[in-house]
Amino acid sequence: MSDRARRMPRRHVPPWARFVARRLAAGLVVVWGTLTVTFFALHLAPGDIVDGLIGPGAAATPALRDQVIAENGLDDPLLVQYGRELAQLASGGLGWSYQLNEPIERLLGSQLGPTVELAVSALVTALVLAVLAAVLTAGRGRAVRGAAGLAELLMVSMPSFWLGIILLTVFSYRLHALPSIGADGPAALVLPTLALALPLAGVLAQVIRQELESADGRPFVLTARSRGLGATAVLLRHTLRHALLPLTTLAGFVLGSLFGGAVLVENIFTRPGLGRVLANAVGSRDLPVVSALVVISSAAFVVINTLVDVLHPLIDPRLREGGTA
Amino acid sequence: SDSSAPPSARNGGGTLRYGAAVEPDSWDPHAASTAVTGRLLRPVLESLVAIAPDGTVKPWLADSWTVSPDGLTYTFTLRTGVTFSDGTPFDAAAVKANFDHVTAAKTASKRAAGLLGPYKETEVVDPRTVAVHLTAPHSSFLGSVGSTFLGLHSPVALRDHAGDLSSGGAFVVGTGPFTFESVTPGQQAVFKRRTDYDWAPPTAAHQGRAKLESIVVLLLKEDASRVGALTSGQVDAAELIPANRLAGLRGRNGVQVVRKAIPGVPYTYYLNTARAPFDDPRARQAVRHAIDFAGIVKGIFQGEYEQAWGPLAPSTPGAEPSFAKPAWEYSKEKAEKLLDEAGWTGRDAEGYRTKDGKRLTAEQPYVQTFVSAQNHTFDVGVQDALKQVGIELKLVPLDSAGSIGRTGKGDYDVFAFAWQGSDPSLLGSLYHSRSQFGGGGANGSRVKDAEIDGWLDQADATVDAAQRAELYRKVQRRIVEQAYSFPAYIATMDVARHGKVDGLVLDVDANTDFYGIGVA
Amino acid sequence: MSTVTALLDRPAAATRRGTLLRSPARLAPLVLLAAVALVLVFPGVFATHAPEATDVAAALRPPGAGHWLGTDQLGRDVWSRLVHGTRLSLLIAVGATLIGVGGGALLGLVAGCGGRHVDFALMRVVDVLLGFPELLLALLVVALLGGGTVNVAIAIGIAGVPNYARLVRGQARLVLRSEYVEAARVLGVPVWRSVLRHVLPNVGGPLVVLASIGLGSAIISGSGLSVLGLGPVPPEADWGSMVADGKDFLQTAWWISIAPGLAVSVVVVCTTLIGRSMQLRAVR
Amino acid sequence: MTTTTEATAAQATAGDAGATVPGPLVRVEGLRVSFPGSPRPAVDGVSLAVGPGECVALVGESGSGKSVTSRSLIGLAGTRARVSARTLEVAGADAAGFGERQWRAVRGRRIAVVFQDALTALDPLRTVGAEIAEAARLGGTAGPDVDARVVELLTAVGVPEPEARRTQHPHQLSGGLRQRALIASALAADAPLLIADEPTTALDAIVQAQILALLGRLKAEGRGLLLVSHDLAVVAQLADRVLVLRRGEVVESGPVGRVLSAPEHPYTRMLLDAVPSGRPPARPAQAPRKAPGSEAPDTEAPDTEDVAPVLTGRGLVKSFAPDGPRALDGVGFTLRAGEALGVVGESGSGKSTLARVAMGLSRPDAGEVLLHGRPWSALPERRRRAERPAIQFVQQDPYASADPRFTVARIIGEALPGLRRAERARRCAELLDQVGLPAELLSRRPHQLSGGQRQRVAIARALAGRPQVLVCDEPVSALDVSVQAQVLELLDRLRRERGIALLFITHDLAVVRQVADRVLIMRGGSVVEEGETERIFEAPAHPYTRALLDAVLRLPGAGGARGADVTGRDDPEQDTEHVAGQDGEHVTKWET
Ligand SMILES: Nc1ncnc2c1ncn2[C@@H]1O[C@H](COP(=O)(O)OP(=O)(O)OP(=O)(O)O)[C@@H](O)[C@H]1O
Ligand SMILES: Nc1ncnc2c1ncn2[C@@H]1O[C@H](COP(=O)(O)OP(=O)(O)OP(=O)(O)O)[C@@H](O)[C@H]1O
Ligand SMILES: [Mg+2]
Ligand SMILES: [Mg+2]
Repeated sequence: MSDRARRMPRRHVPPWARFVARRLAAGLVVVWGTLTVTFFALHLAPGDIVDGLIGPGAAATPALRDQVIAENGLDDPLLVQYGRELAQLASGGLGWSYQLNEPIERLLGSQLGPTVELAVSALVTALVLAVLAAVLTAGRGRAVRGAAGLAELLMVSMPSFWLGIILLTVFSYRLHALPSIGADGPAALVLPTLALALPLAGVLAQVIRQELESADGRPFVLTARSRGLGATAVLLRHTLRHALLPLTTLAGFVLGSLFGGAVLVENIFTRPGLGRVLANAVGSRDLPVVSALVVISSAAFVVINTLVDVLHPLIDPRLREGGTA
Repeated sequence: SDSSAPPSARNGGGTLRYGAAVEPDSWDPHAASTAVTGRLLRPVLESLVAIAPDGTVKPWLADSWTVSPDGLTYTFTLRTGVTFSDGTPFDAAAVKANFDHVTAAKTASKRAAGLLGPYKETEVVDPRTVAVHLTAPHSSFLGSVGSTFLGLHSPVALRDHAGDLSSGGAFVVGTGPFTFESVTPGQQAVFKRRTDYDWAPPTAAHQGRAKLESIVVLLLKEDASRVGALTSGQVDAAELIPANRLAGLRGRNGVQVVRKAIPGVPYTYYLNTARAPFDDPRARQAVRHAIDFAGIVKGIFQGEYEQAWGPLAPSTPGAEPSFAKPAWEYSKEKAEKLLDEAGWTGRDAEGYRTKDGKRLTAEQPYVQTFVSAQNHTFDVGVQDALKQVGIELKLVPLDSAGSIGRTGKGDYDVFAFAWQGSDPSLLGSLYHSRSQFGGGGANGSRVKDAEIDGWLDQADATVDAAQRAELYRKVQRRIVEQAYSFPAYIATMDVARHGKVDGLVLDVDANTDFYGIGVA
Repeated sequence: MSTVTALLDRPAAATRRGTLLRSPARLAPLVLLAAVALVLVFPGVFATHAPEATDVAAALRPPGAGHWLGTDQLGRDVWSRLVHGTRLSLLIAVGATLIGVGGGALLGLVAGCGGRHVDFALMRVVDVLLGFPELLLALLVVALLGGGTVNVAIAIGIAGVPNYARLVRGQARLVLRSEYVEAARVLGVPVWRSVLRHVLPNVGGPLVVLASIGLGSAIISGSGLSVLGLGPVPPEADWGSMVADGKDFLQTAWWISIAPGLAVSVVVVCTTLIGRSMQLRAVR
Repeated sequence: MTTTTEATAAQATAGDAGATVPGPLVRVEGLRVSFPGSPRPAVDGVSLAVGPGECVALVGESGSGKSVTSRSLIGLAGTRARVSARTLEVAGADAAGFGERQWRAVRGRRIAVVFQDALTALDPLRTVGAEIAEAARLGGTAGPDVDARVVELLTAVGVPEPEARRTQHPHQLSGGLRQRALIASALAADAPLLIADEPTTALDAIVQAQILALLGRLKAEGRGLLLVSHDLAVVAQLADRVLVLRRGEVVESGPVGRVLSAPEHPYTRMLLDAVPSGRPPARPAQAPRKAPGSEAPDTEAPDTEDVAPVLTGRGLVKSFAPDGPRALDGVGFTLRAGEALGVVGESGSGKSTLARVAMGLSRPDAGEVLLHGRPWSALPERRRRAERPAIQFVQQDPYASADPRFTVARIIGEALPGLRRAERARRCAELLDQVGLPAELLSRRPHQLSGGQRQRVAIARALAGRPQVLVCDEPVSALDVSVQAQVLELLDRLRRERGIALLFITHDLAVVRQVADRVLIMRGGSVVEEGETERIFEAPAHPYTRALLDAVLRLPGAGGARGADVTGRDDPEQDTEHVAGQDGEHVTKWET
């Protein structure tokens, strides 16, 4: 049916551009949806937001409570508060943290960079490791592949905070080879990157391996081998590309686990980062901060997923003809 | 001998890298709720008075002061020649600006305003004289004024950046020996020496500018990270070393541990006296007898910490001295007997005691993010100990909002927390019938004891130190006698340092005093 | 006979050589999982101590005769806690994975096989879910359903839904274009049945990998949530919270958290191996 | 087992055994290949040798082990295959102990292969140009020359518009184009030995002739050729020696002339007898013969005269890119009950596209298809479903049309809904038997079948639901003549007994002449000629039709039943040209 649609003359907008535009527009709706659910979730959770904001350890007087309530407009009807939140974000500003009493731009400004830095380096490392594991073991004997597979599985099943502590103990405390703390310089990035990347690499490598194994008997692989391609070459030129499809579909999962893992890893390695901010903000129901983070994270997912959907037809030409008809 | 060396040699410089265990929720002590804000900002923000290790009050930015006979007015004569690091001179107006900021609604102070007590207003008598008026006597006022929670910001900063103070860094300007250079949340805070500083309090080990050129405080919340950073030499000193790592650290060459018992209220179990089952003193006493505190303390803290007996840690000025020794005994038999007497004689299928068919159950809400792992483990130990005498202790995990909601309503049987502080007036916030949760206090046992109320009120009103101390001791004895609450253990602040760090001492609050530290 | 045996294709040779060796390798994960299941059903038979019984005099004993896996800081027997923790751990792991895979597969299949508009709308819903930090999602679920292990499993499961959904939908779109699904269409096989017969098994490969990994990460996520007070409530413990509790003792008493950590690994490794060999059996 | 030293030595020999090797390019004695789970070996004691400039052909029954034999020669018999041989020499080296590395040195460079599954043998994610370039690079072509080489190869195998085609992906190519691309990639490395497994199954007669001419030239240049084909005419044209296989064993071998003209083994004789005569079949009188379209009803078949068309196409247009070329450009057709409509034509002319549109699998850009006079192509899929079982399809690519995870039993069983388990198993076995397959295949998966077996499974599946209309896209292209005859006989019987209507796409003119009542000749997306089969074969009107008929190969030999002349026209000159045309260029020209 889309063959027909494609035939319709359109103004000179390339179809992919139209697709991206449509997706980003839908992305706005997605971000709004996420925000809305967040807002009501935090308000519905048992306990009073005010108490969360004031925190324990404070000698909360009724006056202080009233103060915080009035200050943040928490006595307004929920919908009014919701509208205010939306208006705030629509105006482009992220707002003011209830709990930390500082502008959210400042709060996040110093934290976004390190998180992105960590996430990107972990992602790249994970990908490289996963592909490397597949390439180095392709066509090897069962023992080698089995051992590699087992190692990947172990990586996968290890909590990243554990891995972090083990890495720290070995490389930082015992060997003094790498710093355990801070976010300055590439050296400080190595261990946290590994702690995040290894479990992820395990997952990716597993998916690649699975794809490779099921591709093994396909006729086109036979053809490639009949040309004299070795296992590695078949992998790099043919099967890896087939594995790319499920791999890129995992982008969202990857992003999520990078975010989630970052909370713990940032803690252990004493890196600044969004993970920490989020954990604090959720813990204390600091709604403006949570909202800002949710907007950032869901925007990130929208962009990533749009990218993946643009990539898919590039990877697999069979997906280029639209529709299922 | 130290102070006799020429200043240039003494103040050679160097940078201290310090591993802190907690990250402040706010860098404005006037607004903050956590003690750590004060702990880390002491080098920047100074107070009118200084508290000596024995609890006595010494002059600092105030040369002298007088208290009106009715206890309602404190008049301070300020030191001259003091400037804030932004160049603003320190004067009476600056003091007024600070106290007004603490009490301003917009600040939403979580702790400092409470310390000021029945504050009425500040009056600038002349540039060197400032009078603080209270609406009621408040004997702990001077002690409070000495804490960093009431440390003094530059009035210019208060005027121009009131909304930014919480972010820390260069917004926070004080008169202290260090300036606050920068902060990276989740990572570190950097302080730089002020070269023209010359007004250290008499409690300080030396005078003049600080020995350190700069301090880098690394915010290492994970115990393992903090200890690891120390052993691998990435920090020169680290605080709050967990008990289970102390033995290992002591054995290392070059590492030394500086230790001081943390003053204030130890980790304490408060039994809700306002409802069954713990409205019955026999039930409370039974619980106290049933728990092998000594054993649990030894197990969890590997013999590093000791059992506590009194409502205030022995190192707190004003703590009842007799509670340095055992005040009750661990005896399951006694516990069982008391419970039998209280009528909990039945047993159900799971072995818990019952009365009139109702199980002897107690609920303890807790917020896991605010309870340290050790304290949580302690709770679990207590849970099992109580089970052995037939009491079911249910640990109820809540988030902070949920827990505050429940404690505010009194919907719990047991609640446990610690409170750091160096003045016996803490007892007022914990046991006065006025100080209920949600009402500005933390009366965890929901005690309504006329005798205690009376003593506390008297103590607050009196200006005579000896009489005040005796009143607080009475309160403490009464609490133990009634078994309203019972403390678990005496925590210590253990700061480990490498050999090149010298002059590291802990102040009256068991906080590191950065001013005296030098790095070789 | 002077027949020279020529092994012309190496993998074939490997297969033949490995036949004997491989059967036990195939068997091992099954046996291990069966053992775990036994422990789950009859913890009392395997445990040597009561799981919550403290014995402070015996705190932090290393593994040895009296305590096979040592004791923790309250002197509780790690082995017995591990044994009794099996039920909760697997409840969280299996429950969350079932919810995640089930919900995800359903959403993904409907999106992948439905029309363009259905696909677009569903995938945006998935995007919304995806945008949530897991933590927040867990809070929401707990807010709506109350705390407890089951709800934690639900929360973790829901957090997994979008990932599985996207994966399934991507594969489904590919398989739906294949000629064999077309052939099924020609036979008059309804789309949903085609989906069940052709798409689902073909999507299975990556899904099995992810799901078996999901089993372990659910336990681990659970441990993360229990740090926030959302997990099992003491004295109950699952492996995840044991790992979390023991992490401060990794340097001084490694056995407290290594043992449950290994248990997680064993389950993940076994289920993955089984899942994969099932997968491969279907194509070889 | 091989020791390392042996392996290295073997590799060294394989590596530099170039043109200097005087002996055979490949020599195998007593080859035995078996698969676990099969009672009989797939190949049992086959011996053969191919020298430079020589063409050896493997012919024989479908499933007789031809493909497995040829795959074994490059060490790709399959992961679970057990291969043994008394002697195995490749490029002068003893390949008995070859490991993967040594085989790699052989593959592509010393021996190139065109696999039988041409339609699935190219990587679906890469352009055909990239695939050919990859092979060319492995053959030593480097840098900027590669692109030129790709175009040159595509041109050589007769792909029109090679510049445009090389940027396309396999799924955008017609079956014949894919096959030619695959051949091009096998030629790219200039290997001295080429194994071609059914290289022309998807090609029309003209293109086939072109490919055969190309192969003939290669042979003349001194390359060795191992040809696997069920088409005896092709074998006759190219091969020097021929081996006849049956159930994994060589039943007869010898020079091609001798074997084809004076077969000794009864099986060979049977095979030759089964070659379609190319003459009009003696149809039973009651077979419904329709005059096309609106013409007067055929008086000979009064029982069907008022039969309304079951499937009608009108003005069908289809293109795959907004402004791209039209794969269908105004095609119409009418199919009545009991009728067989043959569709022949140039490879890439839109035959498969027409079939897919007719099946309602692809929506036409214009025009419509009616089933029983009611809308069909315009219906939403949901409403078509109920009628689906009545109109069945045999896809051109039997490999791709079967779920790789399914066993044969499930593949066929899918077409038998609602049956009890035992009943279904019985029906499956029965259907397999109808297409000449043993029931033991029921538990196999597609990749464990031979090419012809897969094709028959697809046919069995299409027949399972007792359809009234059967659209077949090259249904017998992979079948040897005897099996092909059996299948065609089956279709004819169904047509007679059940009145099934057949839309039969094929490039094999002999087959179409045997099967079809009427024929559509397609070229470039349009029908260039349409008419009754006999009329078209006797008196082709369009020049393309004439060219097509002229290009048809036929078995040489001593007339009679065996001497097949598909064209039905006596043209001795043509005959000689074909027989002699082994190494001469065979170019057929026509005007449009
Ligand atoms: N991987 C496999 N597993 C089991 N049996 C197989 C496998 N591959 C091929 N066979 C069987 O081996 C026999 C020979 O197959 P082969 O493909 O060589 O036949 P063929 O002569 O090429 O037939 P066709 O002309 O139909 O292509 C067949 O019976 C086939 O079913
Ligand atoms: N999905 C597609 N995208 C683009 N072009 C296509 C697609 N499918 C077919 N074509 C083109 O349409 C034309 C007709 O293809 P079709 O498969 O119908 O040919 P055919 O007559 O069946 O040829 P053959 O005998 O070789 O199988 C060819 O040029 C082919 O390249
Ligand atoms: Mg074959
Ligand atoms: Mg075709």
